[in-house]
Amino acid sequence: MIRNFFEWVMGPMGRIAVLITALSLFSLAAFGIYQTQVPPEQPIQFPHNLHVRLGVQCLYCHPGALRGPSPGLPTQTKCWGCHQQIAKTFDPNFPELSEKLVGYIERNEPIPWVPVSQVPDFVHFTHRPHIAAGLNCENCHGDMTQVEIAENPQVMNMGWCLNCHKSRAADDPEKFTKLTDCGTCHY
Amino acid sequence: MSIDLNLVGAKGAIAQEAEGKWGMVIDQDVCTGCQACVAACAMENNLSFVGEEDAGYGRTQHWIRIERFWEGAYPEVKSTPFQPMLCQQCGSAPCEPVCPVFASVHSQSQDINLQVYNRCVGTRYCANNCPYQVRQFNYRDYHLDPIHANEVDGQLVYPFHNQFNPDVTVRRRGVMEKCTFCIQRIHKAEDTAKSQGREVVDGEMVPACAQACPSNAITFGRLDDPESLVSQMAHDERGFKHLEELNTMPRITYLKEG
Amino acid sequence: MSENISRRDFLKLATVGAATTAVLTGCGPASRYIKREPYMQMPEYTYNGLSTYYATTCRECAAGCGLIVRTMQGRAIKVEGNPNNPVNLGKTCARGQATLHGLYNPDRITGPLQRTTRGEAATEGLEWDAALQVVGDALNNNNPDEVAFLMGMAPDHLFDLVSDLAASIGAPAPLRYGVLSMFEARATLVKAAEDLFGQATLPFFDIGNADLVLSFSANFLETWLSPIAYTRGFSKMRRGNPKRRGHFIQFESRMSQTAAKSDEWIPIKPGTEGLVALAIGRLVAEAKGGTVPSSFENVNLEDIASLADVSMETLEHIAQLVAEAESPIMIPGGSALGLNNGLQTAETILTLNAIVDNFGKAGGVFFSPLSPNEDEIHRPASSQEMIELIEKMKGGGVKVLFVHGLNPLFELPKALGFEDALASVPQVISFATFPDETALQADYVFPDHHPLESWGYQRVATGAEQSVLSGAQPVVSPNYDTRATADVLLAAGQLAGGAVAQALPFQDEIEFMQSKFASLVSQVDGSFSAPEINTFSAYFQQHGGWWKKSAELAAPSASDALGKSIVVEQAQFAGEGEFFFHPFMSPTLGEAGANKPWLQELPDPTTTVMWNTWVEMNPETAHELHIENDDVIKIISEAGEVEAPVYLYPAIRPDTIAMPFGQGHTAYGRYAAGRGVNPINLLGSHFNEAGDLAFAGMKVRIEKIEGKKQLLSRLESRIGVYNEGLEEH
Amino acid sequence: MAVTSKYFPGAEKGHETEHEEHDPRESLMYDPKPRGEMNQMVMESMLTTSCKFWVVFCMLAVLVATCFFYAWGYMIAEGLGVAGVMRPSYWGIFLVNTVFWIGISHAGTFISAILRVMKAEFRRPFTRAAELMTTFGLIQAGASIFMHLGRVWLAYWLFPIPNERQLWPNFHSPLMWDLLAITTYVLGSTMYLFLPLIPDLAMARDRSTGWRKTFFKTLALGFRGTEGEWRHLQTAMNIFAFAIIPVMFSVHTIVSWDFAMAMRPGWSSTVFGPYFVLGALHSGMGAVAIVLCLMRATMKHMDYFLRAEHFDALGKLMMIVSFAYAYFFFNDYIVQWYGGDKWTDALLHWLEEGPMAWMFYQLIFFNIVLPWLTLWNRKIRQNPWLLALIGLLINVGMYWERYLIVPVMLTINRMPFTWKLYEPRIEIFLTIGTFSLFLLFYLAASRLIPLIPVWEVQEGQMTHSLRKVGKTQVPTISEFE
Repeated sequence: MIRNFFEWVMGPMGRIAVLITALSLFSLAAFGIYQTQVPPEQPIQFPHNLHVRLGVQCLYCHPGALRGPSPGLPTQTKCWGCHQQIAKTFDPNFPELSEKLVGYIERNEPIPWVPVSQVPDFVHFTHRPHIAAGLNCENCHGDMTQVEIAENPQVMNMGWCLNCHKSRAADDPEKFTKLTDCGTCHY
Repeated sequence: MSIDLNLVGAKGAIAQEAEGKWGMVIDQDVCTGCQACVAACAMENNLSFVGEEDAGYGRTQHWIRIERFWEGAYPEVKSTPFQPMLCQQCGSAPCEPVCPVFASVHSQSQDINLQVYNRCVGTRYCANNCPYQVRQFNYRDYHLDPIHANEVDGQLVYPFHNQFNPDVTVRRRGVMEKCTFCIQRIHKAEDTAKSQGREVVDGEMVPACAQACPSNAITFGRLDDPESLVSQMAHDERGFKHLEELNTMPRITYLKEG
Repeated sequence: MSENISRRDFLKLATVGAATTAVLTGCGPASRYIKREPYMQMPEYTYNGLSTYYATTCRECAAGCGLIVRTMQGRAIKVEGNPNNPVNLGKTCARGQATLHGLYNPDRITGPLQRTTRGEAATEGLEWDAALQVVGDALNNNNPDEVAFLMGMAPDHLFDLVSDLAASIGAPAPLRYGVLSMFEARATLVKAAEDLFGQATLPFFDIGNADLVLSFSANFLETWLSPIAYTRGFSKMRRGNPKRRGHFIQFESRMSQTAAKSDEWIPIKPGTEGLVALAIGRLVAEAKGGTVPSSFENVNLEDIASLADVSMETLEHIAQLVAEAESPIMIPGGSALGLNNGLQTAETILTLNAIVDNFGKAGGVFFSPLSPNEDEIHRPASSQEMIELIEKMKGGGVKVLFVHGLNPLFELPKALGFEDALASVPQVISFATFPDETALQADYVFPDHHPLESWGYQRVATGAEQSVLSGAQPVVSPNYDTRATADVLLAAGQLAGGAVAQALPFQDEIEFMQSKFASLVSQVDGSFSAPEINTFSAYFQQHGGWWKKSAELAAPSASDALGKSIVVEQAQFAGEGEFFFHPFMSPTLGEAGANKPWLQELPDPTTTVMWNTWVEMNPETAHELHIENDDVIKIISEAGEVEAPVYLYPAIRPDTIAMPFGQGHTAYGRYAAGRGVNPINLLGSHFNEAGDLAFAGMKVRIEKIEGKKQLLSRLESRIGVYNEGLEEH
Repeated sequence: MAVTSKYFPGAEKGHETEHEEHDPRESLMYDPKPRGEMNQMVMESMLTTSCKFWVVFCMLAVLVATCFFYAWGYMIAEGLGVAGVMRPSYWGIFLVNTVFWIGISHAGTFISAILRVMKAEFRRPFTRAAELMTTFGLIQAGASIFMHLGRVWLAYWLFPIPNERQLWPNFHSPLMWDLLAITTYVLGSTMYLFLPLIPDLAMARDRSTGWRKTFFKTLALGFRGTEGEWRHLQTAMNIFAFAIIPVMFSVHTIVSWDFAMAMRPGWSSTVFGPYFVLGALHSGMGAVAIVLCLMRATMKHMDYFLRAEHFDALGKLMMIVSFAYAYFFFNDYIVQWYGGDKWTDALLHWLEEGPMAWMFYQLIFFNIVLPWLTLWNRKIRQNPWLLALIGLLINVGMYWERYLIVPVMLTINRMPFTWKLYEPRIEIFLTIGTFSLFLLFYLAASRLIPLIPVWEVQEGQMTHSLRKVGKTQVPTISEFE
């Protein structure tokens, strides 16, 4: 019986079947991993690259990063601060502005931004020390001059955190214990 | 990397330093057993309340409980001084070596016992091995019980969730939890001090229980700093430590009555 | 086989794969994104993950402790004590900590309601404009004499507003009442001070500097007057002075939490506190060798000893201690005064202080200072005064009743007949935040904000050495469609027009409050002063109140006290039965904590019982009656009967049973309703000379209900705690 | 008959002679049958199923579906709140079951390995039944361990798998050792079960048709009984027989360390290792007795293979084990009592006078008094039903012993304020579930593989013969083993 099976596998049909099975399993896993990484749908297709090119600093819209744990997401008033003076805002050729943004302003509704770079709630991440340690936004969030809609340049998981922590504290054992201590992020 | 973590575990098992970093002194002579610390801890650390039945069955989630015993019979009956019992943050903690997944580990930088919720698989071995019985287990998702929710247009809304402290993880079912010496406050204090380029000063950081205690029975601070109030009080002649004979090196000193 | 797999199946499998990968990656990338709803025009500081702290006042009880509330993204996260407020100096009690469970309680009333039939849960909502109209009409269309205001214990801005309002329309002044004031017999204390020193005020007991404290059933570590302040004092008495450790003796028929901290607990017979004080007074006076005051002279010590069920040796030993002590102090407490001879007891004990001559000395007795913008003490109404109102209501003398911050149906004994009286009031308007029993009987419910959502100030009646005005401000924007009662009344007043509109020409309660600050703005002896009113009120909110820099404790005169002659007669006990009934205020729940789940789950300090009511009974007595732990018994008094499970309490007189007050709600939300019983319904309507209810003057009998058990949830072990090892499990 | 002909030329003749002259001893070894017939008997015992069998089978299946799978799923969804664990008894019946089932599993290895190494002849007919017990028991033990996890869906974190968190399990933790030891034991004993099975599978293959033939064909791995195959098989079996013995002793010692390494009064005892091993054997022997009795009663032809002599031998073993067990039992308690630690005193009081005292005394009676009273008697030993009953009671006693050690001893700790007695809730159903799963496995096995290692029996009968010396016949064992 086993022998028959092996003969069948060795035969052409068998090979095809094995190939298809392997491929489908592989694509399944790949698709699964991809599923966890797709960037979410944003209320406004906000072009980061354009704003950065115009010279807007990251910290202008995300000021919290300098002082506290979370950098914050801009409210519509912040957008309006500039955009009400920009003719383009009211140009119907740019529906993202003339319809969506203006709409939010007129309805006086908050813009339901969807944060892209997220850590699970059992990880207590604070921006301040990372900025203080001389990191720049793009080190983790990628180069915003290249992307329209913000998305994660890499998988933000514990291994990724630890690699950086370890490499930066390699020479200082005290710092190393602090940066690799479970209690530094998990409590 | 595994080697590092093994070292951490081993450090917990055979603690070199008997001194410790953070410590606490509880004066039983002035503790009035008013439960303010218990409530404060619950509010600070997102403890979930478990309801009458489970509470009576020994499933309360109190990270700190106040014990009292009875001696003698009426009229010479006496209640022993109220005794707040919380995680003693042992220097050589029995809970640490037994955890198979390093969920209960010794923090090298803070020198306290950590419980890493997201690593915990719930063997509850640590709780069995804790001589102080101060580790609590999440038997259910108490905070997600629909009886605490209101139905607003078809959706369950939990008003109490507004109050959750974002600095403390909300534990799900199946994980162990315990007093952390309010490590989130320690981090905040250290971060502030660092941003101002100084050390944390004595009394700058107090855990929720000590902060609330109306009779100032709880003192918290650095044991490795001989100047600090707590390390001076820890050498009071009334001072004793619970189950010291087990060589757990508890970081909490109790001052007995009288 | 996988050759002919349909696309749909493939996608199904794929999602499964996705799910599994998400699970398998453990604490890997967050695979679920959260949609965040920022506030309108949210100020930047609220969304960078930093918290904002607001100073306000705790309104869980009337002590007026200062709070600092940590908020984050517009949510209140944690309550902490205000370190600057002289009342609590940064400390809080359990009830204060649990305030947030009131703010975010799922049972809050979410908007103005109208009820067609009283007592039924069914209501219909109405707009606030209509609500204002209702209140305006109620003020307008009724004969002012037939309008009644019933308010909570706290002397706050709303009380001032309502007083002005009532005065302006010529209605009777609002009544403030709280079951707490009944349990601590405030009226009696004030009356005693008036009789002895000719000044109606609350005495302030400086136990912090005393080295010997004799407390006659004063639960000053639990709920009495200003628990945080007195706990601080206790701590100072015990450990404040490194050279000496203060000695603390408690006379009480049951070992309360306070008594549990005493060095000597002396379970004297209920009602004999005054006599014991007399005896001690005589012994002390003799020991000191001075002249024995007239009222103490001819006291028969043996009789008293036998009456009070305390040995002569004990009395002499205590007298010895008192005579030798540097600064002894004697405190009259609630259940000693809640008796028909309560006033005499209070006077005796205060006079005892005069004998040891500690008036105005450190560790002695003082007068509590008045609040900054207060002319005379406004003590809460005594039960007697409540009776008058109730009679008036019964007689149809009240056409509209406004209730705020009080739940009379729960806090007044049934025997006082408030329920019937309420039925005979045509229109009842409640401003309750929670659906309590009274709100359930009200025609209209116009919910006030939760204290943490509202403005205000509160006078501190006692507790601090200096005169304090605690300030409150909203720490979060209102969660629901509620409205500050002060605003409602002001707006309604404008609608009503006439005298009210002229008397209260304010836009909102802030303006009104500022009008009350006016006198303080430029005072220099305060914690701060300001050039003009707006700055002042800004500081006021920032500091969480205004208080004098220095202590303002007035000293009573000993001679007045000693001059007065006191006769203490036997206490009369109502009803027949073998047990003295000792109701007491639950230290953790307080009068209104039952709807806060975390307070419910806090173990009672002495019995560690959670979530329920119990009856404390001496184990010997219980053994004779064949009663065991958790047996449900029926307690019957002349006024009524309740059923509750027994807790064998080793530290209570065999002839006494005790029950905590705080549970037994029939409404008041999912956590309180139908939980435990309300012992206050056992109390009859008997009063002492000061008009306080003689709540400790009841005798009850008990019946065991065969075969009925109710397991009490205890934190303590049932095996290990009593050192009786393994008898019970 | 390829299997045996090679070894025993002219065996038919020998057997005839043996058959003709009556042998006084009721011994399987001296009562051979033609191999064909014997194999046929075994096959029939496998193939004949009454409707009773199917009734029992379905009942067990239903029990497994509800009490094991549904209950476990419910517990995973709800959290362990539906179980009875609480402070201070954080471990409940789950650990009791684990220890119990590992104990059961010991008898199998003991009988099939140690007795094989010792060349104890009476082992031959029931080595397989015992060995099956090892595998099936260990499955229940493993399931119980995973049941008691708070987050069982993360159980794979217990295994040393490389991960992006760069974390390894903690090798200081006795639970870790436990896991590794049990895994080793499962693999080892399963292989050791399979090896001696091969010749019988081959035999069955030659005697069956239809799907059974394919089934046996696949499992028999084409065993044809050539000399080389036999040699390899024998070597492999010897290696495993010797190798599995230390594993068996180590496993239960390590399980006992779960407790002995903990700082609990009553637990931290140095005698726990051997104590647990003996306890395991005690319950295991009992279980074997039950199984053999049931086989004999329910399956066809078993009264030929399983005879009074086997139960007699088993009974003796049980008694010896209970002697040893008694020694360690009292050792444990007396040493602890002598230690005079106040917490241990409290614990012993709790055991002797507490609400669970009845359990304590039943344990002493069932495990020590009962075997000593009864097993002296040859009549009792030889009566399968009585022996099974005694075995059952011993197992009850052993279950009580584990119950006392886990939840009841956990009640008493160094914080008297927290003492509280544990009450099982959903655990009861889960326990029923594991038991029915165990039985279900056995039923299935009884119909799928020959429970009697028929080739071993035949081998035994071949090697035993009665030689004529003068006028008498003396039993001899030929040198070939």
